[in-house]
Amino acid sequence: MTADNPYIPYFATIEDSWFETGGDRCIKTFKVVFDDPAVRDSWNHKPGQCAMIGVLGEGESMISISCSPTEGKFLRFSVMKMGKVTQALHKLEAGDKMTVRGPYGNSFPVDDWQGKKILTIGGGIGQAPLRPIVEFVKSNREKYAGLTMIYGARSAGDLCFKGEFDQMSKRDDLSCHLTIDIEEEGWDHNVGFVPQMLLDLNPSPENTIAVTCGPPIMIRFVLENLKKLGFSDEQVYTTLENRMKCGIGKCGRCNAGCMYVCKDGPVFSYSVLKDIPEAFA
Amino acid sequence: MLLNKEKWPEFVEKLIGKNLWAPKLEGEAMRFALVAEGEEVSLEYGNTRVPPKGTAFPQTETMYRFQLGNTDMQEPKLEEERILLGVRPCDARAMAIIEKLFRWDYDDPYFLKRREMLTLVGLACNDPGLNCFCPSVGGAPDSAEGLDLLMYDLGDSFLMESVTTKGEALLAETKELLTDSDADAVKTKEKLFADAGAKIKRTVDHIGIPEGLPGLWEDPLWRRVSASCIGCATCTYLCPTCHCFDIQDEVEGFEARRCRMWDSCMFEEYTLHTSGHNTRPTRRERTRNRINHKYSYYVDKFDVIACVGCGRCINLCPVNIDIVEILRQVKEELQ
Amino acid sequence: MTEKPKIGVYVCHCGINISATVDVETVADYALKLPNVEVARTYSYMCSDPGQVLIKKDIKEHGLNRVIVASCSPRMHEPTFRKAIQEAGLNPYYLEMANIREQCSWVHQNIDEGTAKSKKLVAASVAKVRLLEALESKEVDAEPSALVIGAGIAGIQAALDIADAGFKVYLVEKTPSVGGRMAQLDKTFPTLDCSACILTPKMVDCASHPNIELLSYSEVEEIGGYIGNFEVKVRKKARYVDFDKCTGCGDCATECRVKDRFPSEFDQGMGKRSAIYLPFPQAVPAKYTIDPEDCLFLSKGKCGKAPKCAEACRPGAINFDQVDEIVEFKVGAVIVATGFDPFDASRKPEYGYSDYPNVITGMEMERLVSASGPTGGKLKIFTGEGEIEPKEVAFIKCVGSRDESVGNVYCSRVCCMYVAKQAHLLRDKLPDANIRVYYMDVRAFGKGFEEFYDRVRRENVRYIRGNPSEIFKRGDKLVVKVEDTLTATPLEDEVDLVVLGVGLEPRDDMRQTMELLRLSQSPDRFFLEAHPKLRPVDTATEGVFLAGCCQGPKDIPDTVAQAKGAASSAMIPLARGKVMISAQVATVDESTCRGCGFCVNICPYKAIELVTVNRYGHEIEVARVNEALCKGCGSCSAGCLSDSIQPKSFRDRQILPQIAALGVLK
Amino acid sequence: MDLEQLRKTAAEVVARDDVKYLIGWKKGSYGSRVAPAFVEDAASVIELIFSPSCTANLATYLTLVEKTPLPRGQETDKRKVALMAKGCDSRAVVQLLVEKGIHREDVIVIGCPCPGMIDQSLLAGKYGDTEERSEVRWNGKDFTLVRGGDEIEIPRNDVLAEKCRLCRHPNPVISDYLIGEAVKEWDPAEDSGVGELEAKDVDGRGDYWEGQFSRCVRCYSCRNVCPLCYCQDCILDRLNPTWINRAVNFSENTAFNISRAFHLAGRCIECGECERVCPANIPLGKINRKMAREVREKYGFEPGLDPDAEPFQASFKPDDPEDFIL
Amino acid sequence: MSENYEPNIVAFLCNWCSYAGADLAGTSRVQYPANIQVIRVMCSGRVNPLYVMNALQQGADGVLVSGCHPGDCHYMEGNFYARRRLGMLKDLMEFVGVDPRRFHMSWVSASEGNKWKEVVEKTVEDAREAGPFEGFRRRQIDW
Repeated sequence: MTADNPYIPYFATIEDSWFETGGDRCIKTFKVVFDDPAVRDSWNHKPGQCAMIGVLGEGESMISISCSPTEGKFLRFSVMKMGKVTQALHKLEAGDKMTVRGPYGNSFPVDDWQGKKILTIGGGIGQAPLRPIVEFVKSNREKYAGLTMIYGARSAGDLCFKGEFDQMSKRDDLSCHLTIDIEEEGWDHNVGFVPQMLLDLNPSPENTIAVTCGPPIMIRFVLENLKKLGFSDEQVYTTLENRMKCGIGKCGRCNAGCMYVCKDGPVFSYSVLKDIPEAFA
Repeated sequence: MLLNKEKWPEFVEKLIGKNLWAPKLEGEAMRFALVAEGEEVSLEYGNTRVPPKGTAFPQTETMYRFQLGNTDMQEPKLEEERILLGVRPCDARAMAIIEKLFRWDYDDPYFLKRREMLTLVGLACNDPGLNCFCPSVGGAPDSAEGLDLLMYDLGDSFLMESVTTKGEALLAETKELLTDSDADAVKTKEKLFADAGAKIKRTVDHIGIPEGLPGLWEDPLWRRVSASCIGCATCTYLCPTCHCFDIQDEVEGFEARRCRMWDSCMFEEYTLHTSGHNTRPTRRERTRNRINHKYSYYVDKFDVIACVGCGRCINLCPVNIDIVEILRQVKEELQ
Repeated sequence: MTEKPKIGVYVCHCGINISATVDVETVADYALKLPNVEVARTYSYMCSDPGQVLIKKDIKEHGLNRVIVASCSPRMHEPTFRKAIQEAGLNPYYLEMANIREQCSWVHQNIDEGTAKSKKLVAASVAKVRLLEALESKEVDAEPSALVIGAGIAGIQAALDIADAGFKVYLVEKTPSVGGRMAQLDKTFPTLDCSACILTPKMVDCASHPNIELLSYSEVEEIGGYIGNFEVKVRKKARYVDFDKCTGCGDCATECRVKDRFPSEFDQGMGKRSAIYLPFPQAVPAKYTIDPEDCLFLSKGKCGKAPKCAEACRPGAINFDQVDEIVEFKVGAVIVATGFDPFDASRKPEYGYSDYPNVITGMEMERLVSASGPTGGKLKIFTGEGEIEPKEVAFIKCVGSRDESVGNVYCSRVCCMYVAKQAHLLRDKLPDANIRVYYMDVRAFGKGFEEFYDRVRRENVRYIRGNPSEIFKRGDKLVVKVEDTLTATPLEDEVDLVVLGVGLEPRDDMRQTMELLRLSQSPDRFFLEAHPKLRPVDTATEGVFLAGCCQGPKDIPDTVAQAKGAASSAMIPLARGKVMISAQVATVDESTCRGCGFCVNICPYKAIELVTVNRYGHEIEVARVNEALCKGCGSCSAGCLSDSIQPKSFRDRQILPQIAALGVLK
Repeated sequence: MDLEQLRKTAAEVVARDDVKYLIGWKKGSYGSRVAPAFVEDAASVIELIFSPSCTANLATYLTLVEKTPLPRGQETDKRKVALMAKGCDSRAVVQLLVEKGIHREDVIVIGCPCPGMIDQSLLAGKYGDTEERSEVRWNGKDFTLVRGGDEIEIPRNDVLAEKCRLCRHPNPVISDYLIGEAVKEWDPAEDSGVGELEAKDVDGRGDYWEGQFSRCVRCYSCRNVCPLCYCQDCILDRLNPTWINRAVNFSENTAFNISRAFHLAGRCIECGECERVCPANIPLGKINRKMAREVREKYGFEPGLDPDAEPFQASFKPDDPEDFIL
Repeated sequence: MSENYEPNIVAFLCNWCSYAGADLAGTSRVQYPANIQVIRVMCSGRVNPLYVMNALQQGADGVLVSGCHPGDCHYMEGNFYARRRLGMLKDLMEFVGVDPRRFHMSWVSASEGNKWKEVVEKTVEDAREAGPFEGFRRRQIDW
């Protein structure tokens, strides 16, 4: 991504990579560092932003940056194995290079949220875009009134960042709640769907911002339930994901109504989103 | 300035050395192509089937080349300056309209560089086509928007009016073939092109449409107008304002390139997510998006309708899906 | 979980077989630069134990997950290397071989060309191996029974061995009796024991063995299925004699209206039989058969007032209404023991076999000297003028063998010895006769052969080195025109009897068997074994084995040995009760299949069917593969317009990169 | 054509409970164009027409039904679809039956014997085009163009579509209802287009097709309009494996067109739709007709006539020609 | 056509007959041109005719497909399908201007090592006469 050509990516080297989950659509997390020190220094993303990452010869894919800038001079991406590009990404290991351009899109207004309680509600791979908020709030804990996380997946094996949750659950300045869809052996957290767990926890909407991301069906029920709990549209945020190619508002496909997800999004307040046709298509 | 038609061959001849592209008959198809011989240039073309947008936004272009396992990337040398002769006003307007998108926040280097190197010499339409409706969407048979130089066919001669400095320069270079224009010529021109405008029968009343369209989201009209759609890209590929593209990597041995090529919102895969989820799963949603994009979203973002009324999508739709007719129904529903 | 492909490339010198015309080091250096190649090595013999250890060690130390061996044909050592990488913990299908020996170093002399080609072949293998998938072989039950086709000595022996091991055997014989060619022989070389004496007990055994179902006068019509599960259809031809009622008394044959009118097949046409006949006295089963072409009643519809055989048969076994019967059964393995045909001597017209009755073949000689033969063992020769006892006898060897003019380049292996044996037998019967043998070479290679040949020569049998060019008649004598090549003397040798030492040829009906079992022929037109040295009884079709002369000319001990070998190989799946079915079968991508059924039509094994599935609430038809029936040929795939059916390991997405590598890399 | 009978039959058909809709033709938006009509109720049958402008092959819509995920519990609409079908259209139906693209019980064929259709571009080229609605009619031997009160007689061969000049089956080969009487078949003209190309040498043909395929914009209208291109997921769109690149240039365009022509060999029923819809004027019909002729003459097979035929590409004869084999 | 032009041939051989025949040629040390590179498939029926087009597009100057003689197919019918499909393809390719000398099909059995040599020589010679394939080769366009 040079000054005069936004389509040309930077190279970044994978410092570490690991599998978060298994199965056909497994999720692999990459920790990458830009090769060019100048890029490393100038790169500045905000929680919620995305980057186009890719493998030369295979293509690029828009992936949310799953770390907070407060964590250090590296980037993290959690990638689910789906199509041609993500399959190629999954074949990379520490020492291999990937291409990165960005950061793209808007971000969560974490500065505006100062002094508020933050509630994240994630499902499956949807926790990846929420993780930067969690990390950002953790590193600026004093500026926020609270941090509650609800996170669920189909089974224990499908939960991302499991180790981090285990660590966090030991802290008393935040609370995290894990759930899986179906009972399984050795699981000592909640069993049930995320939207139900949200109702059960019954968080107060008072001075709270709720951020959700996950499969479309989960988001739909979470939004309904947040409403039931008394959250106003302005208190609810989510991020969208559509098919993208350019990442910079040119190629045309990612629009939901008149909103280009790559530029106007991916973060939307529900107060905006509810009027966008196609947003929940 | 005036160019007597007797001097036309000389005029063309003069431009040939400067990388001249003009409508040319290839097989049975009239299209913009590099001119090698003066007589190849046709003026009897109504309009080309494929618009000249490809001169700034080629159907396929290499973004950069690289070798597998190597971090060097070579950007292609973009083509040299060229002159497009005989561009219709609608197509020139379209260039100006899509330029807004290619400048939106991020400058698109490929489009902008190519565009910069083009000199567009327009030819006003004396005899608009069957399905032309440019006046309805802000154009005219003699609109100069987006052009560098506009020629008016006055019968025996062309009246040449420069629009930009590029156009002026071109006139200066050919000035020995030109004579000064006079009041008569201007009068003839005005009369001719008022007549030309009057010949256009098809109209779109777009008032209220940009604001109204999103409200018709679930209207049954979308199913109705898309029922016969076969999902091809004729309407979009031949549209001078359609600008969507796909990016693909192509590999041969160890050599590879990343390139982009036109894409169409009428294709099923256009919005098909690898998960199998499709935000616009049927032709109904895709047709709705096409109309909305042109007549609402683009207006919302760039304050101009992304349709220049060239009529190509009507002329060439295999199943007679007619945007004027669709917009008439939209209007009807809105009222 | 997809891993990063880590490829090891192993280039074999094969002694100097490869390295003489391929610069193997250059190939390995080149391979190392290809994407995902972690290790590239050369070794003198990759297939050797240390070679395999090298690969296994690298798999462990370098974490390799794909292996390419650039060496000989995969038809040779693919199983070897599959097994090797499996032992190192890799899936055996993560192997690709580049054939740089049979299809490179051995066929190109220029080292630059050989090296360049090897590089490309390795690059194509790299392109493919990265995309190979792990496959799991499946086991299915094997039917604990075998089919043996042909009941000559090979078939009989194989059947007895398998039956003795406790498995059911279906022994199918085309002619009315078991015994085959061996039953026609008189004495056997070099021991001179009587052929009938040693064979007859085995014939009886195989008919009475509780585990053997003998289907004589029967032909295999169809064989479907696969190893462990062959489905066999056999036609039992109508004998027109009730099998159970016939006592074998022979009254019918004696009474037959066309008694002793037809040349006896068993006696090489020198003896005669009736329309209802027993091929030879010791025939097993000892049941009579009516030849429908010879029988007046069956061919003309009328035999006097009534067929006399039926009248003569006291048990009432004659049944003219009998029809062919189809028997179906399943077996786990098949042994082909269809034997040979003696060379047709009329194809060498210069020897006058068709013209002179006193030019006979070795097979005819066997019948002539046999005590049970048409002459009762007496040497009577019809010369045209009458019956004589020959005084001057010439044997000619290599008739129809080692002879390009008749298309048989091979040596028939038995003629040298049977000619020697017959010369010996003649000497016994005609102590005063002059006997000579015309030969090109004498090949007495077997146990006791050379000794026997010595003995015969000492018995005043002259061996003359020369290949006769012509035989013609002069007066009442036959003239053998020949050049004695040892003395360079042209001879015109006048004799009473010429015995042609005809060779062995593939059976004229072997095409049928080939099509039945998908067998191939070697250049000599006999059945092709899977490997000439290491798998001499196996065929390319798994579960099908060869025994006896159908695979190539052999004498009786070799035939019996091979029959025993085939039997023990065939018993492996029967004894295990399970067989592995190939993992390289076709698989359907149901999300793209359009259910047109082209593949169903194409599949020769009926392994594909259309099934209805639910796709997002819609009932749609898609193809589905029965993996046990699929043989992985891939014809379905090339005929699939949506590319939805793909043979594993040979998928389009694995082959197209190979094409690209071969095309693009110069 | 008896429009009364057509509309009466159509009304009867769409009134049935087991019929989803009828696909036919209605007047188009300008000139003498017609457009596909999807008639769901008896009241709408009045818009149905059948005229020499009904050149398109509506059978393509039989397989264009979009199968988007159904909400749980909702069942597929299993009602039949009725289709107005000319000779060529009916052959597409038959070929679809052979290939199980549709099932016989799911379709009602309203056979429309076809006296020959016009080529709109020939008509526009020779007689001008107009925005006003106009109409072309059969007048027994030739055509009549009715425009603004004028009636213009047009010699049949001036505007007859190429596929109709070469047509061998103008009457429906399959139908549940037949509208009017079967037309008298005419002798198909010689395919001079294919013949001219065959007369060239191989390089000449290469040059010719290079000129044509270079213009292809890969809009896929040829594929999408083809009644026999009905794969859910065309192999030419796929990325893994990539048969052809998405790039639009002579190489990929040629590969695209060869692939398509090959897939249609022995399946193409010569309705000429690919050529009609091509915005780049590529004479695709020439390739398909050439292949159809090879299949007919060398292999003795003509697709789309017998619903019980074995599909050409999924069968063989032991004596198929093999003169090309070394 | 350049003087040093060496055609690049891609060949698809069935495992049971032609590949074995080519192996036999090797075992018999029969010499033939090195221009041919073999891709082994289980049956000639596996050869998707579009492979031929793909090979030409990707840099081959000639393509050969070889299988068992009719009636000898290890899979009973695969070569019959191959024959029909590739016969059609050959007609099509010729019609769109691909020199017929660039594509051959042959029947070579496991015992025909010498025939394999002849087939290779013919294929290479024909491709040599036809010259480097320029037609719709991918690399020629836009690269």
